[in-house]
Amino acid sequence: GSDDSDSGTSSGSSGSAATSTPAPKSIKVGLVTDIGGLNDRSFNQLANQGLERAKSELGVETRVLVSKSNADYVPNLSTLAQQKYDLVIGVGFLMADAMDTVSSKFPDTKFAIIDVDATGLKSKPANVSGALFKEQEAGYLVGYMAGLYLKDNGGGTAGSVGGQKIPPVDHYIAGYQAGVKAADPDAKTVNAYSQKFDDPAPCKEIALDQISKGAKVIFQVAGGCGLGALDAAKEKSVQGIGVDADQAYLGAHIMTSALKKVDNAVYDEIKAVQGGTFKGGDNTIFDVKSGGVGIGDTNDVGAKYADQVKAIQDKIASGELTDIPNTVK
Amino acid sequence: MSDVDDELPPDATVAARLATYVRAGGVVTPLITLLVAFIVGGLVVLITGHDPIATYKAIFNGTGLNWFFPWVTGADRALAAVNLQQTLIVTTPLILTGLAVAFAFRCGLFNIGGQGQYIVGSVFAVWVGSSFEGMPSLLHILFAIVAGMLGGAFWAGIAGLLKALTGTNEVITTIMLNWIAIWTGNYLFSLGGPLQNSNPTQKDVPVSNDVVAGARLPVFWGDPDLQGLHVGLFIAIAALLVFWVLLNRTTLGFEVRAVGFNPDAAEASGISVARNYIVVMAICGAFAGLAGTLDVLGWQFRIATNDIQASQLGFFGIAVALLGRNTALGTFFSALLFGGLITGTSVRNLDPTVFEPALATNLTYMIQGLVVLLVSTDVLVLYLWRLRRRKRPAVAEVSV
Amino acid sequence: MADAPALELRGITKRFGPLVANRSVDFELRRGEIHALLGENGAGKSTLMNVLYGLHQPDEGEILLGGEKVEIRSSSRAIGLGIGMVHQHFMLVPVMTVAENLVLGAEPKKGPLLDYKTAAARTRELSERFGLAVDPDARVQDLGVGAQQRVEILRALFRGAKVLVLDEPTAVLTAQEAQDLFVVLRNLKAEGTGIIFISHKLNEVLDVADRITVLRRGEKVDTVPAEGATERSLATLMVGRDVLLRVEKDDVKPGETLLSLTGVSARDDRGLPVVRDVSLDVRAGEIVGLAGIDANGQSELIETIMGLRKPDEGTIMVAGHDVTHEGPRATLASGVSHIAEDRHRRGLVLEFDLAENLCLREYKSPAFSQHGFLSPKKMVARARKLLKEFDVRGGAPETRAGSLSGGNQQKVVIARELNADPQVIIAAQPTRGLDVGAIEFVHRRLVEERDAGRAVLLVSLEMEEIRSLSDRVLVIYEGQIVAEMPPESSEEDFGMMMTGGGRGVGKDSA
Amino acid sequence: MTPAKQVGWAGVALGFLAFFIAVPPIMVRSPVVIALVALAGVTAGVLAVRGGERRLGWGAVVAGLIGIAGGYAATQSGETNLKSVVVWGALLASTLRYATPLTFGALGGLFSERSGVINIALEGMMLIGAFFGAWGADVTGSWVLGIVIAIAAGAVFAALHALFAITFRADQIVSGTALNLLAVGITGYLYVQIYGTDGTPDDLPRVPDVNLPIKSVPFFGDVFGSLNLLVWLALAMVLVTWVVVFRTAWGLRLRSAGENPLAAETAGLSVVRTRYLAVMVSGGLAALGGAFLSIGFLHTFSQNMTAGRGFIALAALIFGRWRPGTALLATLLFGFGSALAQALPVFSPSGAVLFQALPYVLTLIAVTGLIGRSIPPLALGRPLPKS
Ligand SMILES: Nc1ncnc2c1ncn2[C@@H]1O[C@H](COP(=O)(O)OP(=O)(O)OP(=O)(O)O)[C@@H](O)[C@H]1O
Ligand SMILES: Nc1ncnc2c1ncn2[C@@H]1O[C@H](COP(=O)(O)OP(=O)(O)OP(=O)(O)O)[C@@H](O)[C@H]1O
Ligand SMILES: [Mg+2]
Ligand SMILES: [Mg+2]
Repeated sequence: GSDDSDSGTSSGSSGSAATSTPAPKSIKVGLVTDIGGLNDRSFNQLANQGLERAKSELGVETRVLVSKSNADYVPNLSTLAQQKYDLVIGVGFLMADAMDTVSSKFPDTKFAIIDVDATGLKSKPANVSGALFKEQEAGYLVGYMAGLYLKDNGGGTAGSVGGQKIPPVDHYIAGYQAGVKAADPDAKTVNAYSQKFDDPAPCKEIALDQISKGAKVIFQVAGGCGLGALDAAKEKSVQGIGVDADQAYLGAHIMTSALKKVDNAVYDEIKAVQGGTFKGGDNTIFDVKSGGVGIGDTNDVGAKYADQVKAIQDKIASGELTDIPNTVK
Repeated sequence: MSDVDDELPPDATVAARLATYVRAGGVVTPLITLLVAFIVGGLVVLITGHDPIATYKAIFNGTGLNWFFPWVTGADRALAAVNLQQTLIVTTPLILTGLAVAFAFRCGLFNIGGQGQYIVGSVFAVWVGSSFEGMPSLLHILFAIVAGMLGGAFWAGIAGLLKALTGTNEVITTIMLNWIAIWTGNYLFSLGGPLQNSNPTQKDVPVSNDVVAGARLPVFWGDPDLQGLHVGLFIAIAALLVFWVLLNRTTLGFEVRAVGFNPDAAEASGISVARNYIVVMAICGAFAGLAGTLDVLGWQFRIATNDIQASQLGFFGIAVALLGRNTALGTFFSALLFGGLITGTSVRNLDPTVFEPALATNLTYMIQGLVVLLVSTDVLVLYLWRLRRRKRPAVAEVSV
Repeated sequence: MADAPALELRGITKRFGPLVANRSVDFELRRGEIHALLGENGAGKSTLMNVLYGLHQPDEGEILLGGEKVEIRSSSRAIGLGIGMVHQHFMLVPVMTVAENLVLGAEPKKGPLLDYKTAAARTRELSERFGLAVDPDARVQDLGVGAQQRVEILRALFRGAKVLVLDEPTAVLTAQEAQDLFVVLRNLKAEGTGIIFISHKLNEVLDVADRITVLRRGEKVDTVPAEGATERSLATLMVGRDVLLRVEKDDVKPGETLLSLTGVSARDDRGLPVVRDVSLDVRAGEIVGLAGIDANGQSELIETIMGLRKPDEGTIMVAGHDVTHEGPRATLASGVSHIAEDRHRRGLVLEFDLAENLCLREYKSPAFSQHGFLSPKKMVARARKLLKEFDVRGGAPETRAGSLSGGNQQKVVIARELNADPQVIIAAQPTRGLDVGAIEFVHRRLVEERDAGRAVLLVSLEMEEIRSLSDRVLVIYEGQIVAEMPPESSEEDFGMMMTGGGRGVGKDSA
Repeated sequence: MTPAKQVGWAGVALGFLAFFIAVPPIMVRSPVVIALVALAGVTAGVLAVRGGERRLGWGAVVAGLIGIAGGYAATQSGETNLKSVVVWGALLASTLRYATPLTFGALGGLFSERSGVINIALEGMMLIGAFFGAWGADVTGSWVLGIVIAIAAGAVFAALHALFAITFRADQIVSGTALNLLAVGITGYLYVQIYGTDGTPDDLPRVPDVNLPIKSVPFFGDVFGSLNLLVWLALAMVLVTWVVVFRTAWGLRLRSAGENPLAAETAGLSVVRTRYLAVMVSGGLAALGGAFLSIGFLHTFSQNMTAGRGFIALAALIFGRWRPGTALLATLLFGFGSALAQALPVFSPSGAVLFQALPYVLTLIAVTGLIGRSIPPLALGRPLPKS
């Protein structure tokens, strides 16, 4: 019984909130990470940052549940739903099935899931919002910068190190390679997957290998493993490109980073729920235009090309530049 | 009773060693072992600035074992029920991976390959479980279980075969087989891999097909949709029984124990040691394979490549078996204990203000390590034993 | 104090739990004396010496060296005090060379490195000085027992032993080798070394010792001068009563051949040939003794017969069946019983209870299992019967085999093996480590089995046992049967054959 | 070497030659030539089997078959692909990096096992070294001190193994397993407690590379031109270990403790002390391997970052028959497998995951096949009998 009255009041108030935006309503938001954990220096961490921001700026009550294994997904999601959290956010495409199950069980709770197409969920739940990113656009931007750099330095190779061959990774890499080619049609690209997201050693070996074969830029798309790739760049004094979060803090060898603003996505979803604009059964696309993906801080080398890249960014935002590939051949 | 330590010949097999400890300490030893492990763990918690009692209490409540307390009522009780279901879901494979280690120990073998066998078993199970749609449910489940057990048996059998034929140390081979299983499994479900799902909307996801509804194990407690407790628990308990009967009431078990205690004597009485190594490893693999099968059919329903790299249940089996002293009952209780530790330290149950869950996970490892370390000697108990004997003057002096 | 004894033990008591291995033992060794220590198995001789060498700490009593009280907490202390010991079981590192073994613990060095050249040179020097021939660069694992014995003695001398303890040094030696050893001992004695000499062989003791101390059940009985003592008087001191070990048996009436080996050859674990072209027959109703010095291929020969070791060549027939490549199970099934030479290693599963041990051969037979399921009740019932029949004391069917005393363990093995109604019995060292009563029991049973028409192959290192039980004796040397002799042949003749005298080749001098 | 043995080894060599000539720089493109060479290897193997060298002979047969398979695959793949995979210089440099932690681990294991103590806890000791190396370098700001602290931590942790294995006479495999779990727990706990969610700092002091003025020398420049100091140290340690174990008095004592502890004891040595020292040296060396990972190579610590390398080191030790030189070869074999696995995906991206299993398959084959049963120190795993 209490379920109904709860959701009744919340939907009622959100209706009015849509028009008048009074003082933010205090809602409860739960976040369930995937097994990467909170310090993955990647999207779990970013999601948590978004949550923290919402907590301080929007005054929402938050709780984070870290999944230690896939056995935790369903209980974690459903525990938060049962405890009447207004919004439960799941992170990562591996949680898709669990999200599907739990959201169908709790039709009155709102769910959001990062990196999953909500319309593709098996039971087509109407209370799940998917947050999808056009990683290829970010990849294109950093690739473009890499290509410009190569061109200025007598051409050469742009390397990339992926974790596993999965969609978000390939989006980045495909965009990156296209960007490189666009800036310097003579440049070559190499790519390899480490098959791991946690152990930095294989990524570093791959990067070293690419560097030994002439790569002058290394783009990592492999989470914690990729830090090894960037370390190789540092060691061999070539340019490194970070991923997801802004990894400029790693040192002056980081030319720039391809950003995937999971924090913004989380923040936006929370804000939408609070503001009553939450829309289930559909996806929110985060792209250059919406500021959901982009390019991070640049080092001295990258700064030279910032304007040119900015121009490209504008072109993408304005829809002038489309059909950036999202699959790696 | 003479001092257990002096009874042991220096080249005693692991099986003989543990048998001696069981004789010496009975049920008291594992309990003291546990107590010490938890005290040491608590000290670590204390030293690093947390409250050990509150931590342990929170962990305990997280296991759902408080469900058994009649004074826990209302929402707490509902939560406890859910937690207990999760604990038992984890206990189920732990029992089986524990048996996979225990059975090998009884034959004098150290099976570190439970993880690989678990993976191979689950791969077979998910393949059978997600194919053959429309098969009668019971038949389908049985089919999947048999397939999973055979898969595990095959994988462990390799180590048994190599040990039997070339004398290669099973510790090394099972470790290698673990890694090979992990990577082969990853390959099978990776993009373009032979067992990657055929669902068009998921063609970009490195995950298997779903186990069809008919091949899923019925849930008997909790919400079937929200990972309630499936009947696999009973299958695991039945496996404990099988383990006991096999070991103590069959000629095969007789051989296994004889080989475990003294392979030379066994061989001299006509028992084929090599054959036993192969058979025993295969049975161990079947247990571990069943663990993977029950997980797949009971709640997991699919395997993603990341699941394979992240799973640790096979390794936990070592601690389960050792703490349980390789006995059926002991294995059950230690599986329950570790199942409880795993769920109890999960973030869902452990309030981060009491104790940071990331720390708690590592605390579990530490406690596990301490338990195994203490079991490896039962040093404490032996020590107390000797102390007591020293205090008590020699009762009667016997001349040679 | 020049006239103080080289060594004095006063009131040494050593307990192992409730067992008192030494009770208030006094012992004195003079300079330049060979002092024999006598006693039955388990009398506490080795224990006393281990106390002296620092391997055990005495519960009571004190040790005086040259009149000075000393505490010996470790063997390095003992070595430092000039005590050397040659142990009953050799204490050498098989994979290392003689020189390395010799210098272990007092290595000559060149800078930080081991100076192997000096080590070898000193070995050679010492070996020449005392007439103990060894090759410094040979690996110990390739040496015969006699040579290993010499290495042990050299090792003690290398460390400057003034008091030398030899624990049953002649047990593994032939009569001739023993005589050679005695020459060395007399030389050492002349140089002033005090020697404690342990042996079970009364004639040797009378031959070489100056004084003799007898232990019985951990207590010192007496110390007597060798002069005037006789074997009989010593035996009485040792056992506490008159003894005469004599096995009564009827004349032999051999029947058909039950065990037959033709041209059997086999290798040891390292792949070296140890059994060479052995042919032998054992007929129903006879006991054939296989005499030989330890490690001349006896163990491997038995393993080959039992199917535990694959022969390179030859055939093995049991009661007309060819079991050469059949493996242990089929060999047992064809009617062979095997009293293993090491009951702890091959004979028993110590962690099993007696009922299980007694079923080790037959657990698969329908009498004890159906469709692969055991029936413990039947196993226990049978065990109860056998334990009574074979007079196993201190054990019920549920008792763990490991908790029985050695003699009773041996009875369990014998009960199981004889109850299998065998045609052929292979008895390897069936009385090793047993007391007099138990030995009598085992001997009586073996003779009974022979009289019942079974073929018995008796393998033993004890010449006394071989001679008193066997109807025929085969001598094995370096894996070959070198002679067949009647049991009445003299000890010297046996010794000659057992050392290769029959072939004129010495193994250790090589 | 008996003639059969020579034939056997020749067969093994021919098998590998068949593969070798198919790849750059030689790149024979004719499958027939490859097949002929490999078949010669197989034939030699069969001959060796006939001559009584069964295991080696079969090893040669297997090598020949691998040669055919690998060589044929090479002739069928594009030259560009081949050239990009088989760049011997890069491949071998990578091999050395993969092998270095394993070499330290295997040498550590050698000390312990030669003294009679099974060391399955190498994995844990490496992990301890990896963490304390990083932590030490971080707090002291010096990689030298980081290494020192790693070694000390490894030795202390190993002392725990010694305490249980030697003093308490525990089953050494079981207590080793326990230590591995404990190491994961301890390092994970400290890592989370000290570094929280930020991870180790990014300016962690690094063990420097040794840059030799041979950069321009073909091949050698690529392989040895700029290796990490610890790689060189690992190679040096192989020699040092050999000298210590086989040429010094302490080495003699160490080996005697592992072969016949009672003999050592009666020679007046303290087996307990020798074994303690050996196990602690073992811990120090294994920790050095871990430190190479954290501050020599990757410049970060992550939880459970040794990822099974300790076990591989142990396998290498066994495969190498408890001798430093052969153990090094074994680690190089494994390192080569890993390096190759990393390079092979060029051929088949979908099979890329499968290639990851390559080093483990190689180790498995190596441990069981070719070399045959290695005979461990006689007293390995046996506690000293109580007196
Ligand atoms: N370490 C030990 N722990 C317990 N009991 C022991 C130990 N060593 C010896 N004993 C026991 O002490 C007694 C004396 O043994 P000891 O070895 O001294 O006899 P021994 O006179 O040397 O006999 P043998 O002639 O057979 O060598 C035996 O009963 C033996 O079982
Ligand atoms: N290592 C040991 N530790 C503890 N007790 C021992 C040890 N060795 C012997 N004993 C005990 O000492 C007693 C005599 O042992 P021992 O081995 O001398 O028996 P035994 O003389 O071989 O047997 P039996 O008297 O039947 O011939 C037994 O009660 C045995 O349990
Ligand atoms: Mg003795
Ligand atoms: Mg005795």
